[in-house]
Amino acid sequence: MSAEGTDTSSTDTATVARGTDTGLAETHCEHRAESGAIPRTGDPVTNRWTGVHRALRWWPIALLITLLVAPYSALPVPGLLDGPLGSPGSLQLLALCLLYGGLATGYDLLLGRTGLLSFGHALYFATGLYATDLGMLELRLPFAAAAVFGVSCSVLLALLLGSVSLRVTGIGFSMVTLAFAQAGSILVQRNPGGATGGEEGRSAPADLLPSGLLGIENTANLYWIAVGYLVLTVAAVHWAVKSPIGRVWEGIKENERRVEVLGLRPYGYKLVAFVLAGGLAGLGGVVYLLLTGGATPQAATSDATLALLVMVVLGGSGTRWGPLLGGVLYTWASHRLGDLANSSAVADLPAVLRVPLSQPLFLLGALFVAVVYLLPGGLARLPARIRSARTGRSAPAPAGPGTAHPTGGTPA
Amino acid sequence: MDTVVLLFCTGLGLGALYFLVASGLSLIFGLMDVLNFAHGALLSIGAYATWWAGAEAGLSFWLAVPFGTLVGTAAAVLLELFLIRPLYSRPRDQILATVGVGLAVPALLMGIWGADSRPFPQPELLSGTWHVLGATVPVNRFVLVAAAALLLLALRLFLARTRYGLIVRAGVEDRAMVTALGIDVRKAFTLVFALGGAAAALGGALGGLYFGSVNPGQGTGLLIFAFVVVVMGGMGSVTGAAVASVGVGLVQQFANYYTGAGLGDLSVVVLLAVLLLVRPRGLTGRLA
Amino acid sequence: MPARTTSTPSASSAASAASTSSARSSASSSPVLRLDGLGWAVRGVPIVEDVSFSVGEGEFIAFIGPNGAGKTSLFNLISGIYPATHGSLHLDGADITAETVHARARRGLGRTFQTSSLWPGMTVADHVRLAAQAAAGPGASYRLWRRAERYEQQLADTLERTDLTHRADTLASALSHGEKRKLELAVLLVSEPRLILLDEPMAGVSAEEVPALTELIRSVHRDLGRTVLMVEHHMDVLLGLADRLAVMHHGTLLALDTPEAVMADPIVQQAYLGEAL
Amino acid sequence: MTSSPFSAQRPAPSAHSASSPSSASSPSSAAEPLLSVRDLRVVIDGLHILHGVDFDVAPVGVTALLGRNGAGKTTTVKAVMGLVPRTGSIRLSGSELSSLPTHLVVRHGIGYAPEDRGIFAGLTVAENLRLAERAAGSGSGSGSGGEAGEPNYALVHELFPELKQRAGQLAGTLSGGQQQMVAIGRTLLNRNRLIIADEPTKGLAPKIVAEVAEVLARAAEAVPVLLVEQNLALVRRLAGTCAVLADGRTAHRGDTAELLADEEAARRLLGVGSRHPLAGGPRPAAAPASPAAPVVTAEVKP
Amino acid sequence: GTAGTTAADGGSKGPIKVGLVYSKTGPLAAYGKQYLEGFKAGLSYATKGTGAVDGHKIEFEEQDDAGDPAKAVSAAKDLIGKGYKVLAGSTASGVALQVGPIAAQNKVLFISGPAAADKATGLNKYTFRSGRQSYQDIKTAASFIGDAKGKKVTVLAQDNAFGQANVAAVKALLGAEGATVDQVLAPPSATDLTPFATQAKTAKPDLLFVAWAGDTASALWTALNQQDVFADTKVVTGLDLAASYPLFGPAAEKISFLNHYFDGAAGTPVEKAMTDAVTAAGGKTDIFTPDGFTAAQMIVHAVESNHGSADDTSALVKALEGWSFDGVKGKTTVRAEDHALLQPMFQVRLTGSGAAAKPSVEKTLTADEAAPPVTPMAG
Ligand SMILES: Nc1ncnc2c1ncn2[C@@H]1O[C@H](COP(=O)(O)OP(=O)(O)OP(=O)(O)O)[C@@H](O)[C@H]1O
Ligand SMILES: Nc1ncnc2c1ncn2[C@@H]1O[C@H](COP(=O)(O)OP(=O)(O)OP(=O)(O)O)[C@@H](O)[C@H]1O
Ligand SMILES: [Mg+2]
Ligand SMILES: [Mg+2]
Repeated sequence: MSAEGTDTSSTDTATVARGTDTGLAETHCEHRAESGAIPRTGDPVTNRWTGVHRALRWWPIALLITLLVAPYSALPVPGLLDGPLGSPGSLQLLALCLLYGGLATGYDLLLGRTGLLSFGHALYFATGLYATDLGMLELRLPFAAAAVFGVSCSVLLALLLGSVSLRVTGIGFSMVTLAFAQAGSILVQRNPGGATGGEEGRSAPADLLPSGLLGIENTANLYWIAVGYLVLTVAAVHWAVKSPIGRVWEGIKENERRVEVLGLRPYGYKLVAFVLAGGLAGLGGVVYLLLTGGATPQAATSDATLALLVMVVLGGSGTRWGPLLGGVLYTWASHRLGDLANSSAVADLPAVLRVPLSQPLFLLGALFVAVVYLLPGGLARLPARIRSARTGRSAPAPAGPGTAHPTGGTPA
Repeated sequence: MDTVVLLFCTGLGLGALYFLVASGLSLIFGLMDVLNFAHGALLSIGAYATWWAGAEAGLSFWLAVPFGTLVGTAAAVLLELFLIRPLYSRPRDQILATVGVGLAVPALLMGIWGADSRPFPQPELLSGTWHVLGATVPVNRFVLVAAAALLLLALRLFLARTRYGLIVRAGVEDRAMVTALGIDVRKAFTLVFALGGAAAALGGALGGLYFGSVNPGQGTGLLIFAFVVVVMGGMGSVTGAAVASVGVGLVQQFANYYTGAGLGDLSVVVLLAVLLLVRPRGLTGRLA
Repeated sequence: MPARTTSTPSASSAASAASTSSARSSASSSPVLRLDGLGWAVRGVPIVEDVSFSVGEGEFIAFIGPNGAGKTSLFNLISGIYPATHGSLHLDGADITAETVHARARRGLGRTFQTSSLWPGMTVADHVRLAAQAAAGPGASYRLWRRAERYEQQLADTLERTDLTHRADTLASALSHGEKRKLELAVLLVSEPRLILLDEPMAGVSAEEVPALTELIRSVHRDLGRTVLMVEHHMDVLLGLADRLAVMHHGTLLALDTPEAVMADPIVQQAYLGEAL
Repeated sequence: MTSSPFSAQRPAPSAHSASSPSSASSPSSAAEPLLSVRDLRVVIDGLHILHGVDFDVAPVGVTALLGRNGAGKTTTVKAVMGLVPRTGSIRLSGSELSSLPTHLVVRHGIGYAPEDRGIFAGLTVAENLRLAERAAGSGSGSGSGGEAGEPNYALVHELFPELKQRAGQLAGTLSGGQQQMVAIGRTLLNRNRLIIADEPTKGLAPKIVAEVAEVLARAAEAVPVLLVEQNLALVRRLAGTCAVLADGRTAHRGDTAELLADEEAARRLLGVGSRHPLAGGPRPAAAPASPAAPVVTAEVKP
Repeated sequence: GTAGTTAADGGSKGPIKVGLVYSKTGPLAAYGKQYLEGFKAGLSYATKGTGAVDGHKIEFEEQDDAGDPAKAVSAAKDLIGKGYKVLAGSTASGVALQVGPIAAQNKVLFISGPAAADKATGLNKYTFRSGRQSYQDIKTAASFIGDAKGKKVTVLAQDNAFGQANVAAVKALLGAEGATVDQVLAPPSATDLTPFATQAKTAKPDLLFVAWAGDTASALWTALNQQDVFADTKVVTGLDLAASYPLFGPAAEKISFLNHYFDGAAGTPVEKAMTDAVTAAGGKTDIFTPDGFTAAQMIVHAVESNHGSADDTSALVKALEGWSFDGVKGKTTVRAEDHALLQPMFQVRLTGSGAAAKPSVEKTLTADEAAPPVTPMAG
C-alpha cells in the first residue's frame, strides 16, 4: 500500500500549501477529492495474517449459521446444558446468554471503546424493559409500538442523563452514573402510582404480545430474536467502532486531551457513545421482556451493572469478541453454577468447601477476582498471551529488575 | 419543633454512620487512588464478627466491638497484601478486584449464616432513649455521633501527629518523594488500608447497634451512600467526608420525612449531581 | 540572579521588536498570536508570570530556559490546556483567552507534547485519519462514512512526508521513539494548523535522527510557511531554525530577540547557560 | 570517609593541562569510587532518555555532574534513586542498587535533594524534616548499614537557623531559597554515605547561592556529594572530579579544574559559547563574572 | 382418599413429573428450605408413604430461582419444555407473578408457594396457591379490632408494592366497616425509622398495623418501643419465621401477631403427620412448611382424580377447583372462582423476648373468617 502514494507527493505539497492560504482547515479538505488513489487499509489484522487466517475470518458467519439452526438440533450437550440443544429450556438459557452477550458488547462501547466506566448502565436496560412493558400495560400499545416506545425512552433518558454526567470525568463520572442508576432503581422499587409493581414487577400482557412469541413451543422464536439482537448489537458496535466516530472514541479512550488538541470536542462523541449504548441496552430490555415475560426490579439494580462489568472484564474489555464471550459465559455460569451449588457433589463436601461453593455469587465474585488477577485483558486476550508466552517474548514486557518501582510515579 | 429536633439528631446519627464507612474509603482513595468496592464487605465482616462474638461466643458487647473491629482490620490487611498490592501498577484492575471481593464476601456470609437478619446484641446501656428538647432520641444515635467524632478526631490526630500520619499526608502530595526519603510507602498503604478497614469494621459493629440486626447485604447497602459522601467531600479529604456525611445524613432524614413519597435518596442523588456539576472536585477541592 | 528585575525591560523591548524584527514573512500583516500579560498560578503560586509578546505570520520562535522554567506551561496556556489566570491571548486578532482547547484547535492552533502524546493502541494510519477527520470538522465524522477514501490520499501524502509509510499499520505503541516523534508531527501536519507549538520535538531522539527531524521541521516552516513556536534544549537545532529566541526563566519571559542578541545577553548567559567562565 | 576534610577545597589549577577530553575513561581519582554507575539506560514512555551513562563518584569531596539543559542529568540522578525505570549497573561501595526500589536505595545511605526540591507543600517545615528522619531501626532489610544514630538536628539548625525559626510554617509558603534549605537539610539530617543534590542553587538569590555553596562545602567534608549544577563557578569551587553528559550519554569524565580550564572542551561539552562567540571573547577562566562570585571567595570554616 | 393400594407396581407406570421452582439460594433460601421439607412430607403423607398415585410415581425436580424471576422463568420453560405438566414453588411474589402467566400460556398447572401477593389469586385458570395471601393476613389483623366502627387504624408500612397493597387492603376492609384508616409510609431504603415511629405515635390510632418486610424490621421495632408507641395503641403485625422472633427485641410481648403458621400452631392430626415427617427428615417445621405440604396434597389430589394422569391440565384444574380437604391448619378449601386458598389463620402472642420468645395461639380464625373477597379470574 505504500507504493501508490509515492508519486503524488509533490503535487500534494502544493495542495497543502494552497490549503494554508485559506487558513481554516475545514475548506481545504474539500478540494482533495481528485485522486482517491490508495485503498482503505481496513482491518490491520488482515494485513498481518494472510492465507489461513483469511479463511478463518469467516468463523463468525459459521458461528451465526450454527446459532441460527440450533433450535432444529436435538444434540445433547451434557454438562453444558440441561437437556438437548433444541429443547425449550436450553434455548431459553442460550437466548439469555446471547442477550447478555449483546448487552455486554453494548456496555463495552462505553468501557472498552470510549474508556467510560459507567456504573449505571442497567438503568437504560431497565428503562427499555419497563417502558415497553408499561407501554403495553398502561397505554395499551401493541407490542411493536411499545418496543419502539421503550427504546425511545432509553435513548432519551441516556441523552438526558448522559449530557449531565459526562460533564464530570473520571471517578466523578462513575459516581454520578451510579447515583442516577441508584435513583432509578429506588424509583422502580417504590412502585410510583402502582406503575412498576415494585418488588413484584409486572408481567407482560399476553394479549398484546404476538402469539408467535407466547408459549413454550415458540421458544425458538424468542431465541431467534435474541440471536437477532446479538447480531444487531455486535454489528452496530463493530460498525460504529470502525467508523470515523469510532476512531474518535478510540482516541478519547487512549488520550482524551490529545483529541481535544486536534480540535474535536470529546463531550459530543462521548455522548453519542453513551446514547448508542443506552439505546442498545434499551433494546436489550425489550428482548429481555420477551424472554422472561415481565419486568422485575432486579434488572435496575446496581448489581445488574456490576454483572455487565464482570462480563466485559471476564471476556476482555475493548476486544471485538471478548464482551460477547464474557456475557455468554457469565450468564451460563450464573445459571449453571446454581446447579453446581445445589448438586449432590457439593452437598457431600465438608462444610468449609460446601458453604462457599453453594453460593453462586461467591463463586462468581471469586472467579472475577481470579480473572482480573490471572487474566489481565480477559479471555479474549488469552490466545495472544499464550502465543507470546510460547514464542518467549513476553509481550507487555513485565518491567525488568531495574524498574522495581513501588509507586509507579516520579516526582512531578 | 420536637420533630425537627428528632430529625436533626437522628440525621446526625445517620451521617455519623456514613462517616464511619466513608472515612476509610476516603483515606484509602486519597493515598492509594483505590476506589475500594470491597469496603462494604469489610463493614459486613466487622458487623458479623461483632455479632458472632457477642451473640454466639457470649462475649460482652464491650469486648465484642473491639473484636469485630480487629477482625475487620485483619481482613483489610489481608485484602491489601494479597489483592491490592500485586495490582499496584494496574489501577483499574484494583477497582475491579475489589468489586469481585465486594460480591463474594456477602455471598459467603450468606452461605455461612443465612440471608436473614440476625438480632444484634444490644447492651442495656445503649438501648434506651434520651429526651432532647421534647424529642425522644435513641441513645445509640449519640453513640454513633460520638464514635464518629472520636474517629474524626483520632484520624486528624493520627494524620497530624504520628509519623505514619505524616507519611500518609506526604504520600497524598507526592508519593515518589516519600520513597526518596527512604520510606517504604507500601507499608503506609497497608497501614492506611488497615485503618480504613478498622473504621469500616467499627462502622459495621456500630451499624449493628443502629439497625438492631446484621445481614449480609448491610455493608453493601451503606456503600453507595459512602461513595456519594466521599465524592462530595472531595476524594481523599477526611474532613470533607465528615462535612458531606453530616449533610447527606441530614438531607436524607429531612427529605425522607417531609416529602410524602420519601424522596430522601433521590434528593441525595440530585445533591451529588448538582454539586459535581458546580464543583467537579467536591467540597474540599481535591481533584476527583 | 537578578532575573526578575531585569526581565521587564528585556521582554518589553522584545515585544516591541516583534513587529519590526519578524522574519522573512510579510512584516505588515497583523500578528498571528498576541499575548498580553499572560499568567497562570496554581493555588497562588505563580508558574507563568506576565508574559507578553506577539508572533508574526510565518515566524519561528524558539523557547529555551532551564527545566521547570515554565515553557511547557506557557504552551499549555496558549493551547488552552491550562486556563489563564491573568492577561489575555489573541489568535488572528480574536480573543481566545476563554476558549476551550478544541475551540482553539479549530482555529488552527496545533501542538505536540513534550512526552509523546499519542494513542498507543491505534495504528499510525488511524492516527493520521483521526487527525484528518478532526481537521475536517466535527461534521466530517459523519460525512466521512460516505467519502472516507478522499482522506486516504491525504493519509498517504502525510505518511510519505514524515517517512512513516512503511509503518502505516503499526500500532503507535510499537514505534521507536524517533518514529513516535515523527508521528506526532504527522498528526500535526495533517490537520494543517496555522500556528504550530512544538514542545521539545527532539527530546529522546537519538543523535542520528536529529538532522532528519530538524529538516522536517524546517520544511514545515519554510516550505509550508507555518508559524512555529518551539521549545527545545538542543541549541544547535534551534539556532539553525529560529528567527527569534525566547528565554524563559522563573515563569517569566527573560528575553526575546534574535538568537545572536539573546546569546550575547549576559543575563541570559547567567540564568540559562550557567555561564561563569 | 572523612579522612580528607578539606578535599572540597582543591586548589583551582592555574595551569592549562592539555588533558584530552576523549581520555574520559579513567577518572582522576585514584581511590576506589564510592558510587560507580555503568551503562545506565532509561526509557520513559518509549522515549530513550539515557543511552548509557557511565561515571564514578569519588569517596571524598564533591563530584559534579554537568551537561547542558536537557542533557539528562536529572534523569541520571533519578535513575540512581530508582525513581525512573532503569537498567545498567549502579554500585555503591560494592553493593548493587540497580534493582532496588527507591526506599531501599535511600537506606543504603543516600540523601537526595531533588531538582524541584520535593518539598511537601502541605506539611510544615518541621514535618518535612521529621519525615526525613531515618531511625536506626528503619533500615532493617536494607542489608548494609550506612545509617545509625539520632537525626542530626543540631547540624541542620546550625546551618539553617531559619528552618528552626520557621519550623511551624507550611513549607509551600516558603520562598524558593528556604525550600531549598529544607531539601538540603533533609539530606543532612541522617548520617548518609552520599548526598545527591540536583541543582541546589537553582532559583536562589545570589546571596543564598553563596550560603548553599558554603553548606555544600561543609557537608562535603563529612559526606561525599554528587552535585548536579549549572553554575560553573560553584562547580569549579567545589568539585574535584566531574562527569559531563550530552544527549543522554557520558561525554567526558575527569578533573573539573582541567575541564574548565580547557576552553575548547568546555565549550564543546557544556555548550558554553560554542556556536556564538561571546561578545567580549573568552573570559579569563579565573575571573568569575557572575553574581554568584562571592562563593569563590567565601571562606569555608571547618 | 386414595386408590393406590398398588405400591408394588409403583415403578411400572410412567411417572408423574412435578417441577419445583423455588429459592434454594438467595435471600429467601430459608423459606425455600421449609417449603421443600413440607413438600416432601406432604407427598409422603398424601400418597400414604408410597410416593406414587395409581402406580404412577411422583417425581419432582428442583430448580433454584435464587429469588430472581428471570431465572424462575427460564427454569419453568425448561421444565415445561421437558414435558412437565405440574409446576410448584415460587417462594417470592415476583416469581409467582412471572411464572403464572408462563403456566397459562403453556397450559400447565402451577401451584404457587409462599408468595403472598394477592395478585396471584385469580391470576389465571392454571394458577393456584398453596399458601396464604396478604389479604388473609390483613383480615386476621383486622380481627384484633373487633367492631371497627369509629375506630382509628393506622398502617405503618414501607412505601413499596407490598406496603401499598397492605394499605389499600386495610382501607378496603376496615374502611368499609366504618373505621378511619390512614397510613405512615416510610421509604423502603430508609434506615432510620425513629421519625416514622413518632409519626405513628402522634397519629394515636386504636390499632397500628405494621406491614414490614426486610432488613430494617429490627430497627423499626426498636424505634416503636423506644418511642413508646405500645403504651396506648394496639400494635399488630405478622409473625414470620422462628428465626425472626428475636428481632422484635423487648417489644415482642407487647405486639399482637397475626400468623399464617408456626410450629405447633394448629394442633391437627395432619400437622402432627407433617411435623413428624419433617422432624424425622432432620428438619424443623416453620411458617412455610405447610405451603409445601399443601402443594403436595393438592398435586396428589389432582392427579388422583385423573387416575394417575397429569396430562390433561384442564382436568387437573377441575379437580382442584372447589376442593376442600383437611390441611395442616385445619379445613382448607380451594375456592373455585379465583383459586384462593381458604384456610384458618391465627392470632398469636409471644412470651419472652429475644432468643427465648415463644409463640402461642390466642385465637384461631376459621377459613371463612379469614377469606379474601373473590377476585374475578383474569385469564
Ligand atoms: N499542573 C501543575 N500544577 C502545579 N505545578 C505545575 C503544574 N504544571 C507545571 N507546574 C510547575 O510549573 C513549573 C514549570 O513547569 P513546566 O513544565 O512549564 O517547565 P518547562 O519549562 O517546560 O520545563 P522542562 O524543560 O523540564 O520541560 C514547574 O515547577 C512545574 O512543577
Ligand atoms: N518523564 C519524562 N518524559 C519524557 N521526557 C522526559 C522525561 N523526563 C525527562 N525528559 C526529557 O529528557 C531530557 C533530559 O531531561 P533531564 O531533566 O534529565 O535534563 P537535565 O540534564 O536535568 O536538564 P536541566 O539542566 O535543564 O535540569 C529532556 O529532554 C527532558 O525533556
Ligand atoms: Mg517542558
Ligand atoms: Mg535537571
